[in-house]
This record gives sequence, C-alpha cells and structure tokens, in this order.
Amino acid sequence: MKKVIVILLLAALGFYLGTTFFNIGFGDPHFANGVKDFYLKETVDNLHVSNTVTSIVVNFRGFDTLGEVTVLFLAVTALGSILYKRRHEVGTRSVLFSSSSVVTAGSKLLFPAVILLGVYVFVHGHLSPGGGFQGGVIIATGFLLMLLSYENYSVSHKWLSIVESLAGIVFAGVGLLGFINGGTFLQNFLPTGVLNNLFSGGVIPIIYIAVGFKVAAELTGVIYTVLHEKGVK
Amino acid sequence: MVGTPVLFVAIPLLAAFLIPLLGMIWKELVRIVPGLVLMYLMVLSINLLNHVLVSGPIVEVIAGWAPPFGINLVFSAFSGFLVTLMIFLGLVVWLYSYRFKRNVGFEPAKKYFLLLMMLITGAVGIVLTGDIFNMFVFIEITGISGYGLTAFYTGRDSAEASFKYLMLGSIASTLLLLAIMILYSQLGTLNMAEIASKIHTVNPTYKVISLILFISALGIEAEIFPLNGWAPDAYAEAPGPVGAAFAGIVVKASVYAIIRYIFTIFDISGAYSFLIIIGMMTLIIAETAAIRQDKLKRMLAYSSIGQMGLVLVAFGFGTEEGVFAALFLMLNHAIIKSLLFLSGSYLVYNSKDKKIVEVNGMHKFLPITSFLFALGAFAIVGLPPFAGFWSKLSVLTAAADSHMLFVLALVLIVSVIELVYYLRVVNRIYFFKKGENVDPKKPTFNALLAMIVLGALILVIGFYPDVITGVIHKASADLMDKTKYINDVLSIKQ
Amino acid sequence: MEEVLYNILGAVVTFIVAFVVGMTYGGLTRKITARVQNRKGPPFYQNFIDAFKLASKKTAIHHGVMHLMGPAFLMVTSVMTLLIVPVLAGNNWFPNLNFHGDLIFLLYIMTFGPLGMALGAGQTGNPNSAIGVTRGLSQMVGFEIPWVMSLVALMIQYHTTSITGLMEVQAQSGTWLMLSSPFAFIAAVMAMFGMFRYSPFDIVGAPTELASGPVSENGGKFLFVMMSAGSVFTFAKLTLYVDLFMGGASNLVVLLIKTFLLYMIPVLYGVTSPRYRTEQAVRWFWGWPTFFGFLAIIQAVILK
Amino acid sequence: METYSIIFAIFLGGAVLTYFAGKLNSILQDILFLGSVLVPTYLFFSGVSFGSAMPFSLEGISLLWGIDHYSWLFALIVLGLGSLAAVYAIGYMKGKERKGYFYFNFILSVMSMLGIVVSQDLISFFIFWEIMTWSSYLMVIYNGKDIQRVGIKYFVFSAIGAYAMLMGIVIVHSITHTFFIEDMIQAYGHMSLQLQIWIPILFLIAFAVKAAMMPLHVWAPGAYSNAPMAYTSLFSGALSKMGVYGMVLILVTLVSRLPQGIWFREVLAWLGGITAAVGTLWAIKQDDAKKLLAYSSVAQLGYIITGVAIGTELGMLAGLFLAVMHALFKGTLFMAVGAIEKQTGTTNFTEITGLIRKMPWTFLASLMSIIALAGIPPLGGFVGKWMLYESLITSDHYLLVILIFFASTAGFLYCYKFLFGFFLGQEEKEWEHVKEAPATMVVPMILMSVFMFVLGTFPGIILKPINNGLMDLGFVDSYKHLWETSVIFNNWGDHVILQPILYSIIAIFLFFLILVVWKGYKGTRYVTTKDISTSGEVPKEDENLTFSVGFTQPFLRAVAPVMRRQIDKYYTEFAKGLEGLFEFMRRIYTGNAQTYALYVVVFVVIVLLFKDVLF
Amino acid sequence: MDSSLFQLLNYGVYGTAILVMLIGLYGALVKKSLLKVVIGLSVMESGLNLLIVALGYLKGGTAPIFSEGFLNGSNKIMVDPVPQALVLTAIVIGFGVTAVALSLVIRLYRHHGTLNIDEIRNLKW
Repeated sequence: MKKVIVILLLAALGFYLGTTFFNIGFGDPHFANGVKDFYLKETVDNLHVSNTVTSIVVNFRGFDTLGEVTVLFLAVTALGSILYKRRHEVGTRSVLFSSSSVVTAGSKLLFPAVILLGVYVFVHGHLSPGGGFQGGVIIATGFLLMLLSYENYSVSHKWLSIVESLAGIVFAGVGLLGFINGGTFLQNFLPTGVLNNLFSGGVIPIIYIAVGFKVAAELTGVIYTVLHEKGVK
Repeated sequence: MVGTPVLFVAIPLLAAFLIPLLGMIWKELVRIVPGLVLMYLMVLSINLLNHVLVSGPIVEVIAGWAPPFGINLVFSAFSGFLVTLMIFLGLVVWLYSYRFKRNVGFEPAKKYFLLLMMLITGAVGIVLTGDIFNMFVFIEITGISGYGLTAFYTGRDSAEASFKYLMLGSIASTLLLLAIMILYSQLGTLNMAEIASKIHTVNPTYKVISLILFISALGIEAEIFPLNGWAPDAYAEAPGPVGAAFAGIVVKASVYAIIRYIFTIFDISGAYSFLIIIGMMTLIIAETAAIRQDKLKRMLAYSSIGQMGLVLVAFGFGTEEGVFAALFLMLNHAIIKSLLFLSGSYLVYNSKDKKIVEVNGMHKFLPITSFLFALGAFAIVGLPPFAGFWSKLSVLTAAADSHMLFVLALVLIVSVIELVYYLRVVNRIYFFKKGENVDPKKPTFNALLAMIVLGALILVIGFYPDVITGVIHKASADLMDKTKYINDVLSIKQ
Repeated sequence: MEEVLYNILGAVVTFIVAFVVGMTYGGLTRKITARVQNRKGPPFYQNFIDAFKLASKKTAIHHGVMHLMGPAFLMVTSVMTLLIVPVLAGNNWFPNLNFHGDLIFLLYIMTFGPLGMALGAGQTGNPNSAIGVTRGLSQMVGFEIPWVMSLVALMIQYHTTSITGLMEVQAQSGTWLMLSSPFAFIAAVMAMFGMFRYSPFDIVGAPTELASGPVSENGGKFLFVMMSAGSVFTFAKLTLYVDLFMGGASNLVVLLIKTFLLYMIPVLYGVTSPRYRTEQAVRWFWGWPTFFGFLAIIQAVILK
Repeated sequence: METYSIIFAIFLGGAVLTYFAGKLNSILQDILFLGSVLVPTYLFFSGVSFGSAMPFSLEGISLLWGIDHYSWLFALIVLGLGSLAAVYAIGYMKGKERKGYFYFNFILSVMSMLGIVVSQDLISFFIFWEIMTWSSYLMVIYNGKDIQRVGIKYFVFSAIGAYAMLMGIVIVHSITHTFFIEDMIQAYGHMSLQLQIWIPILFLIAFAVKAAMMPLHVWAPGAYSNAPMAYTSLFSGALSKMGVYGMVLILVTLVSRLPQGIWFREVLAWLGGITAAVGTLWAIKQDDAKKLLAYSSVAQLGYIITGVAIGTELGMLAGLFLAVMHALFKGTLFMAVGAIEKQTGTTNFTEITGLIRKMPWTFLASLMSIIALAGIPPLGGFVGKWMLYESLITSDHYLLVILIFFASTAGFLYCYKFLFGFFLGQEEKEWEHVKEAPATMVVPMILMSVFMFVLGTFPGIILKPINNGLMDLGFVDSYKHLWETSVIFNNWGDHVILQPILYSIIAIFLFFLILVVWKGYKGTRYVTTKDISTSGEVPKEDENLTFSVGFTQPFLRAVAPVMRRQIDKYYTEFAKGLEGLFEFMRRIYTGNAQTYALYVVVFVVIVLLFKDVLF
Repeated sequence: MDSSLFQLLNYGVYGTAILVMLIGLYGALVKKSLLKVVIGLSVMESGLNLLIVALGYLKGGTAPIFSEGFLNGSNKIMVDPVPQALVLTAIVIGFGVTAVALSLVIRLYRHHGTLNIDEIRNLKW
C-alpha cells in the first residue's frame, strides 16, 4: 500500500520535473546574457587559466569552494564526534582479513603511483580536467588501498589533522592575503602568468594544491575512522 | 575600526582550521578561541550595524569580481540585524556551554566547539550571502554541523534524531539544488540581485515551480509543517545549548532565506498568502502537539516550531508592519526560547527521559534557573510587560491592518493553548513536590551568567522596547525596498 | 420638634392598635381552627392571657448576645412595617413614616426581622432552630416570587412604587385594585399563604414561631416579644394588603372588616389542608401563584 | 505629570524591594510593603489632579495617562480597599511562608489596577490588564492547591478575555491608527456596522470574564477560594470591579451610540441576572466559606452587571454604587474568613461552629457585611438594591426584576448559612482555644463596616462621585440626578428618605432591646449551647448537633433541576475533547524518518498540484 | 545530429537523470534498511548531479578548457562551465553528507542492534 502511494507520488513529482526540464530543453541556449560568457572570456583574458571550471571553482566562486572544503572538514569532525569512543572502548579494526601476498605486493607497488597521479591531477588542475578535489580523492584511494591490504597499516591521526588544518589555513590565509593585498577576500593577487603554463593563474594552483592536500587528508581520515569502528556482534 | 562582512565567514573558518592545531598546544584553547572569535565578531557586527544604519548597506565583493560575476556579501540593515542577533546568541550559547559537562573529554569538546562555531558561521553566511548557490553551501555547512551536534551525546537516542535530520536535510538540499538550477537555466546567473532584476522575464511556470521547490527545501530547515518531522527530535536530543542555537540561530537563518526569496528575488504575489497558510498550519499543529508533550525539551521544540509559524505568518502579511512584527518576533523568540532551552536543560539535567514531571519542585534547588524559566515562559506567551508582548502586539496590529481578522483570531486562540502548557510547567516547578529520584544539578557560573544576560534582556525589551525597535524598523524598511537592494548590489563596479 | 413628637405619639397609638387587633386575630384563628377540626378550642382572648403570663415571667437564662438581640430585630421589622404601611388613609393619628419608604423598601424591611431572629435562634445551638430557620428562609424564597410579581405588576401598571401612590390610584378611579388587577390579587393572596405560615405551609415553625420551641431557649420575655411582634406583623401585613388591593380604609371599622375577611382566606385554606414538605411548598409557590403572577405582569404591560 | 511616574516607580520599586527585604528582616519587609501601598495611595489622592494627563510614547506608540472623575471613583475603590487589605495582610501573613511572593504580587496587583484606571489609551490599559491577570494568577496558585486545574482555568479564561480585548484593540487601531481611548470613541461612529457590533463584543468578553459573568464565571469560585484571603478581599472586591469599569466605559461610550445597542444591554442585563441567580444557588450549596463567598461574589457581580447594563441613569448609579458596596462588604467578608482561617486553620462550615464568643469583632464585621450583602436596611447594600430594583422596574424589565429578586431572596439562605456556620450553633471543645484575630486584621474590617453603615444612610457621599464620573463619561448632564445626600429617588418620583428610617430603626431596636430584653439580662445566666435538652434527650458532649452541613437541603431539592446543569462540566468536556483531538493530531509525528520524508514529498506534490490556485 | 534524434536524446538525458533521482528517492522512502536508505539518498544526489550537468550542455559544445586544441580549432562553442563547477561542489557536499549518514548508521546499529528503520522509533509524537 505504502509503496503504491510512494510510486504515485513519485510519478506526480516526476511528471512535473519532467515537463519542466523537457520544456527547458536540452542543449539549447536557455538564456541570453548569463555570467558564463563573462567567465569564459575572463578566464583566458585575465586569469590565464585554461580550465574554466577550475577558474570558476577556485576564483570566481572561490568562496563556494572554501565553504565546500569546510563542509568536508565538518563532515570529518562530525564523523569523529559521532563515532567518538573513549580510549578504552576503541577496538581493533573491524575489517580484519588477511590479504594475499599478491595484493600486498601489488598495493605496495601501486601506492606511489597512485599518490603521484593524485599529485599530478591537483597540480594541473588549472590546465586540464581535474583539480584539488579529484587529486585528493585519488590520493585517498591510495591510502584506502593500503589500509585494505595491510591489517596493521596505520596512518597517524595527528598528522592527518595537522595536514588538514594547515591546508585549510593556507586556503583561508590566501584568501585573507588577497583581502589585505588586493582589497577583497580571495583576490587573485599574484601575477597570472601565461595561459596553459604550469605556473599560471596566480593563486589558483596554490589554493588547489591546498585543497588537494586537505581533501586527501580528510578522506583518509574518514576511511580510517570508519574502519576502526568496532563492529557489533 | 570598521571591518568588512567577509570577516564573519573568514575569521571563524580560519579559527576552525586552527583549533585542532591550537588544541595540541593547550587544550583549554579549544574552548576559549571560539569565544574570542565570537566576541570579536560581536564587536564587529555592532560596529558594522551602526555604520550601516547610518550610511546604507555594505556590499562586499569576493575575489575581486563585481556582482553578478563574483560572489558578494550584503551587510544591510536587515541582514546585519539578523547577523548581530545570531552572533549574540552564539556568544551566549558559547558562554553557557563553556564549562558544560566537565566530564566531556578533550576530543568531544574540541569537536563540539568547532561544530558550534561553524553552525553559527553557516547561519551567518546564509544571511550575508548574495548568491543563491553560495547560500546552498552555507546551508549545508549549517546542516552538517547540526547533524554532528545533534548526535553529540552518545548515550541517548540522539543518533536517531540526527539521522532524521540528515535524511530530511539531504532531501532539502536536493530540492534546493533543483530550484537553483531551474532558475539558473532561465537566467544564467546565480546572483540574487541580478535574478531579482531579471525575474520578470522568466516564464511564470518555471518561476512558480522554482519557488515551490525553494520553499519546500528551505521549509525543511525552517521547520514548516509538514516538513518539520526532524525538528522536535533534534531539539529534544541535542545538548541544551544546541537546542537554543537551533531555535535562535539556525531556524532564523532558514526563515531569512525563505523571506529573501519571496520578498526580494521572486515577484510572485501569491507567495505571501501561501506563507500565511503554511505559517498558520505550522503554528496550529505545533502548538497543539506541544500541549500534549510529556518531555520538556520536546515541548519547547514544538513551541519553537509554532513560533516560527507565527513569524512566517507575520512575514506573509507582506507589509512593512508585518515585516517589522516578524523581525521583532524573531528577536524575541531567539532570546526567550534560548533562555527556555538553556534553563530548561538544567531543570532536567540529570534525568534520563527529560520528562516534564521531573521539574516538579525544582525552584527550591535551582531558584535562579527556575525563576528565569518562569520569566521566559511568561515572556514567550506574550504577557506584558515582558519582551514577548511587544512582538505579539505588533504581529496582531499588522494582521489587523492587513484586514486578516481570521488569522488574528486564530493566532490569539493558539496563544491560549501556548499559555496552558507553559503555565503547567511553571506550576510544576514552583508548586509540586520534587520527585524521589530526581537529582538536580547546580548550573555553572558561566551558564548562570548566560541565562541572566538573556533574562535581563527580556526585561529590558519588555519595559523599554524602544532600545531595539529603531533598528528593527530600519531593518524592515530595508527588506521591503527591493529596488534599493538590486541597485546597491549591481551598482558595484570592479 | 413638635411634629416629631406628634409622629412618635401616632406611632405608639398605631402600635397599640396593631397589637390588640393582631392578638385578637390570633385568638380567633385558634378558635376557628378548633371549630373546624371539631374541637372546642380556647377563647379568643387566650392570646392576651398567654402574653400577659409570658411578659410577667422572669428570664433565667440566655444564650448570648445574638440570642438577646433576636427578638429586638424581630420587633424592629414588625414596627417598621407597621410604620411604613398607611393604616388609615388621611387620618392624622396614623401618618407615620409612610412617605419615607416605598414598596421595595417594605419588602426588604420585612426580611430584616426573620433574619435577625434566625441569628438569635442560631446562637442557642439548638438543632431544631437551624432546621426551622432554613425551612423558613426556603419558603420565603418560594412565596416571595409570586408576591413580588404581583407587586411589580401593580407598580408598572400604575407607574408608582409607593403604597400611597397606589392608594391614590384606587381613590381616583374608585375601583379596588383587586378588581382591576385580579391576577395580581390572586398571586398576592396565594403568596400570603406562605407569608402567614398557616397550614399547609406551617412546616417552618420558624423563625417567628420558634417561640413555641423548647422552652429552655426562648421562654418568658423573649417569647412575649416574639408573640407581640408576630401579632403586630400580622396586622401590618393585612393592612398592607388592604391598602394595596382593597382601596385602603378610612376608619378603623372598615379596616377591621376588610382585614378580617382577608385574614380568613389563609386561615380557612389552612385548616382544610395537610402539610407540605419544604421543597413541595417551594415548588407549589413556583407553580400556580407564579403563573398568576405572570398573568398579572402581562396584564400590566398591556394596560400600562 | 511627575506624580504618575513617581507613583508607579514606588509601586514597582517597592514590589521588588519588598520581595528581597524578606531575606533581611521580616519587620522591615512589612514596613516596606505597607509603605509601597500607602505612599502611592497618599500621593495619588493628594497629588493627582483631574484632567491632567501624562503623555509619553513607547515602541512608537503614543500613550497617555490621566484621570477623570470616573476613573477616580475606581481608583478610590482600588486604593482604598488596597490600603485596608494591605494593613490586614500584615497580620494575615505573619508567620506564613512565601511572604515576599505574596507582597510582591499584592503590590503589583494594586499597581496594575491603578494603572488600568489611569490609562487613557488602550495599550497601557491592556498591559496593566495583563499584569493584573498574571499577578492575580500567581496569587491564585499561592497555596499550591489544585493549581493545575483552578489556576490554569483562571488564566485560560482571563487570557481568552484579554485576547478578545486585544483583538478589539488592534482592530480599532487598524481604523484609527492610534491607541487613545478618546480616538476610539470618536471613530466609533464612522465604523461599519459590523465593526460597531464586534468591537464592543470583543471588549465586553474581556470585561465579562473579569467580572465573572455567566457563562464565563466558572473560574471564579476556584480562584477566589484558592487565593490567600488577604488577597481575595482585594481580588473579589477590587479586581473584579475592573471588569465593571471597562464594561461601563464600553457601554456608555460605545454601545449607547449604536441603535442596536439595546440588544447588547438586554443580553448583558439578562446574563447578569442569570449570573446572580445561578451564583446564589451555588453559593447556597457550598460547605466551604471561601467557596460560598466566591459564588456569592459571582452573584453580586451579576447584580452590578445588570445594573450597569440596563443603562438608565438610575441603573448605572445602582450598578456603580453596588460596586462600591460590594468592594466594602465582600472585602470585609473575605477578611473575616481569612481571620477565621488564620485562627482556626480551616474554613469549613462542617468543622467550625460557635465562634461568636471567641471572635466577637470578626462577628460584628461579618454581621454588618452580611446585612449589607443581603441588602437589608439600614446598611448600604439596601440603597444599591433599591436603586437596582427601581431602575429595573422603571425601565420595563419586569421579568428580570423577578429573577433578581429571586436571587436576592435566595441569597438570605447563604447569608444565614455563613453567619450560622461560623459563629452560631454549638460551641465545640476543639475551638475553645480560639482567640480574636490580631488588631491589624480586625481594624480594617471594622473600618469597612463603619463605611458600610455610613453609606447606608448617606449614600450621597459616594453617589456624588459616581454622578461626576458618569458626567465625565458624557452619560448624564449635571442638572438631572436622582439622589440627595440621604434621599434616593426613582424615575417616577418615588423616593426613600433614609435618615428617619435609620433613626426609627435604631430607636425601636434600642427600645425593645433595653426595655424588654436587656432589663432581664443582669439576672440571667449564660448557658452554653451544650446545655440543652431536646425532646427529653440530653445530648452527649461529643455529639455534634449543629446541622450546618445539610440545612439548605430542602431548598436545594426544590431547585435541583436547575442545579443539574453545570456549565463547568460542559467546559471540562470541551477541554477534554480538545485534548483528545490534540493527542490525535500529534500522532502526525510518527517518529519514522521515512514517513517524515514522505510528508515532504506529499507537500511538494500537493503544492505543485495546486500551484495555479496558490500562486 | 538529426533533430528528431536529438529530441530523443533530450528526453533520454533528462528522463534518465530524473528517473535516477526518483529511484533514489523511492529507495529512501520505501526500503527498510538504513543502509539502503542512505544508498537511496546517494543515488538521488547522483541523479541530480547528472541533471545539473546535462542542463549546462550546449549543442556542439566542447569541454570548457582552453587547451591548445581548442584555441586553434574551429569549434568555438563551449558548454556552460558554471553547472559543472556547481556539480563539483554538490558532489563534495554530497560526499560529506553521506559520510556523516554512514557514521550515524553505525551509531544506530550500535545503539539499537538493528538497521530496520521501522524499529528505530524511540522518538515520536
């Protein structure tokens, strides 16, 4: 009965959403003079960044990104708070299985490569698809791999926390530096260099690198915390 | 020194990132730093508010891109008033919980203060921002802090409450994003002022659907019936000060968002009457639910929901008078309901179920707390000469001036219900015999100080409301003047 | 000053007349009742003998201040009523106070005594007294309704609330009010049954007839005062009725005939009826008498 | 101008100081308490002049305080009774707990009542009205007895009334844009007929609640009897008069200008009459003195309402005169009950008997008040009753006068019950130790008795201010009045001259008392009430022969059909039904997260479905 | 591209995205296991992200990256970069929420010993 109601409701919802979006149309220009044209123009002309998404994420809408980073940070904090146990209650890893030597060896082999890939992705965030978030996630995957492969692999919680904080401080600090230097928060106060160069885009790569570190540290922290949650029999 | 609005977000964020590091240096810092930050922001906001009241709103551009291209923060009389209120309450809540639960260890305390600070920052961000997507981000910041804080105590059913909150919260964010994207697809911009200036060109169907989605999404956070299933649970299970923060800060921010959309961004006149309808529904259902509660905090939660319904009704009149009434009500509600939550949580401090019957005879053990609770109860039901009366009066005056006599009568009838359940509790505190196995706990000095500050404010506003009404009048005029808002924001050049 | 003395003298004369007539009527009642019940009965002057005997008795005990004051209260009522009611129209010997009060005042002053007496009785602590008092008061609530209705009917019909005013009305029109306002008269007479407390409304035995209660409480002089108060009161009430409904009287003989005839109504109704319980009595008064009261008011409103 | 500020500052400051002084010294507290009631009283009567007003503004609302002769009359009731009750309270509260609480609320009550009468604008009127409500509520729950029922009931009814008034106030404001009473009166003539009808109704609801009018009276018995007696005398004597104050104000200034106003009057007058009758019947049934007096208050207020509602000049005078009288005698009676309660610890007729020899002064005061209450000459109550009847008769309310008369006559039953139950009847060993109450309690009672006596013969003393007050309201002109210092007239020219009557009564009374009865007093011996024999049976020492409990049974049996319908029951049923409904409604919150999420979807879908209607 | 085919694509893209959203919502509303509810919520968010990205598409547009190839090429149309940036944010936020949700599930399982959402109803009315 409940299912029928839910399906009917969802059908109604789907009908409304569907008609709305079908009427908006796919692939047509929906509006005459939106902000995107300005973004596309300024990205090349002023910021000398080739990846417009990056320029939007980090510069035009950098404030969003700061918030986004905060959300991640908060998620980790909240997670820690929710799953907090006093020291004597903390158990050993809940996921306990021995991996075969192929896996352990392979992981060891892959780990540096994964990290490197991650670093590459966030360093080149302003040039190619990718960026701090993506890079950070890739790095975290590397740690996940290690954690899954080795029963006793541990990451220093303290260091994760420090990295996390420092990265955050760098982001916010760069923003404040812009505030002090250029007059507005997150202002791009560094020379923007040449388009399509690695060292271009002013503060954008710096922020993205910080974001990369932060995301990596936070995701690793999440995985680590959840893995150490003692299961209930 | 007059700062800029961005500091309201930047400083707490910086502090939040710093706190884990500072905690490694000296553990006490995790408690002190948020307070320092809030105090600084308090000073800042009062300065800015004074400045703004005289010389017009401050529009802060971020990353050097003028609106509508960059994100901007608007510190006007309206938003400034709310920000000041929120930060003040944040400060009070911080003061109250500074020493709370000595047995709470360092790690949870660090997280608690971090999350609390970010809760306030998120709410402040919602109010300050001039960009609809940025508002979404801040709503999420507030939300996640809220989830974390709700589930703070591990011993209780708090995780359940938090999960409900989270589930509705994520549905809310989905709806909100949908609404944002529909608007974006029509206008190609996310800046509120720009949208407001162009909204008349949008096809009404999209406009209405977008508005409905906005109201539904924000209504979840603003505790509109029937979207408020999470609220009573979350209020009841969160730590007392967090309940106060929810009632005083988070909900206010969400209501602000709804109001901003309806008053400034959209130009749909039916939305006002819709506000009245949902406001009335919320008011009636919540108050009737409250009267049958047997748990103190849950009762307060429902009462808080009801009050927010009343706020929406007042906004729904759509007149400047109505806005004034609503803002005044928000102010009073924030102060009084916080006081009730703070004192109430000491009245049922060591109890497991937080039942109302457990407050019996508490006045002998907690005289000041009991008195403040009673004061709050008297004030919230609108008895003169306490603060609540003036706001209730202005709501009613606004209703009468809008010729909504039916609404007027309903509001008054509901007030009687409200009166009944508050008086029942106060009677219990003062005239009943204390239960056998109730173990009252003396409030800490900080907590007492925080409560007394709120209580004193209730009396001050009650006896001399002019201290605050001037500001509120300017704030409401500011909200009503849509063109001025658009001009102020869009006239900023790079 | 001289006038005041003259008034006082007149009042004393009125009182003596009322006392004598009232006592005689009381005696006659006893005689008639006995005759109807086929007994011989006492002589009609028996009441005088009783009064003399009681007055000459020495009081030995008392029960306190209220007990002492009770009879005085009672007497105040009787005499005040007598003074307010015009005994003989236009006679210099009976001018009294009748220009200083009116019907409503009369109604209230008439309740003053019973209440005072009831208080006096109350202080004796005798359980019977309390029972009697409440019965009396309850019954009073009963009969006051038709009584007041009839009075109100008169007042509104003739636009005056004073007794002398009503008498003037009768003098001018030449018809008695019992003829021009028959319903009011019927209601008033029915109320009178309760007022005189003869059977079937004699369950009261109080407050005035409390005198016949246990001797240990209200004997001797107390009883004498009560008896005389009762007699005077009887006469005053009858005179009131005569004034209101039968055009008053210009000399004593006419007055005596009219009052006696009127007096016979409750007496004769009484001797032929069994006794009502209090609530029955109260309900009886709220039945037909009240109905006639309504009729009287309707008539008054129509004829106003 | 300044006087008002000083008066209210003393009240407020005095209240707070008195509260805290209790921590230091009990006697200091008493002195402070007395000071903070008496000093403003003195200041008010010496320093405030008619016609002067103090304008100020709060929250952008212009407010105005001032007095005219009409409000002065009620100020007299409030402050006069307030001062006497304050003196009484010193004795009453001695040795009781929560003295500070009592004093605090007492002062606030007096202050708020004074505030009500000096308010010339609706907002300060409402504020003081509410302060009065909650301060009296706090008094009602002072004993902590039955508070969840009685206290809440009181407050709920008060709140319903107050909110009705508030609704009226804001509606008026939406038309006039000011809160001045003056402006409301001015604008009333230009309103639409609907508003002209509704605004008085809304106001009258509020006043009817405070004046305990049927069917809004159900709070009164519980509230009056639960409050400490020192306060109840003020509560019943003065606080309920605030309802009358407002009622007269509305009736005279608004309703009288409405052609349909006659219906208001009729309905109110009849409700008043029914209130009087029902209140009386229930008072007869009570076995507790507090309850009895409480119901009696309801009944008396019924008379007052009837008087002011019929709206003739005589009726208005009667109503207001009765209001003053009621303040006096009901104040005294509650004080007497308080004294008895203080001395014996109970107020139940079934327990106490025969106090007349132990508490003679209290008895004297009670006797006087009861005579006044019953409306028997020569005390003041009679004047009011007489004027009421005359006004009813001369204004063609024939059936109503019967009803009132019935109530008034039936009232004798409870009057007697009160005196008998406490003071007369058999003395019992249990109460042998009882002493007369302390002087601070007795003196106010006796003083008020004297006032009652004086007013019975010289009603002009108070009728003159009433007349002036009504003139200030624009109700009567100065040349036409229906009274002289000790003569009262009705519209038909009939009159009662009070002085000779009083003298005759006193003369006759003394004559018979001294000559016939008192003469033998010396030679007689006092016999205790135990020393009797009934029907040859000698009662034992412990045998209770006082039939005070059931001695109104026959009468109650006679009126049983009327008594069966208790309005209170209907209210209770209604409240229960509501709570059941609320219980059902809160089940909406099922506790299941998915249900809540479903609500969201339902909400969105429904709003989308009706979007064309809604937006 | 053929216009009718494109029309189909239009329906297909939006339809799929909305369908995914609704499926996720259905899971969240109906499934009894808390984990499935969380998964449902995640699926819903994914559908939404898909919808947002689709909204930014322009016919014939390329990725909004000014690579050498683009600068030298002939096609000067770029898809709208703003929705992509927004989606990036939305995804991260969604991740955060999901993480918290899962931790709550763990807490709930620890506290109640069950994952059945109908049995976790200590707080009601």
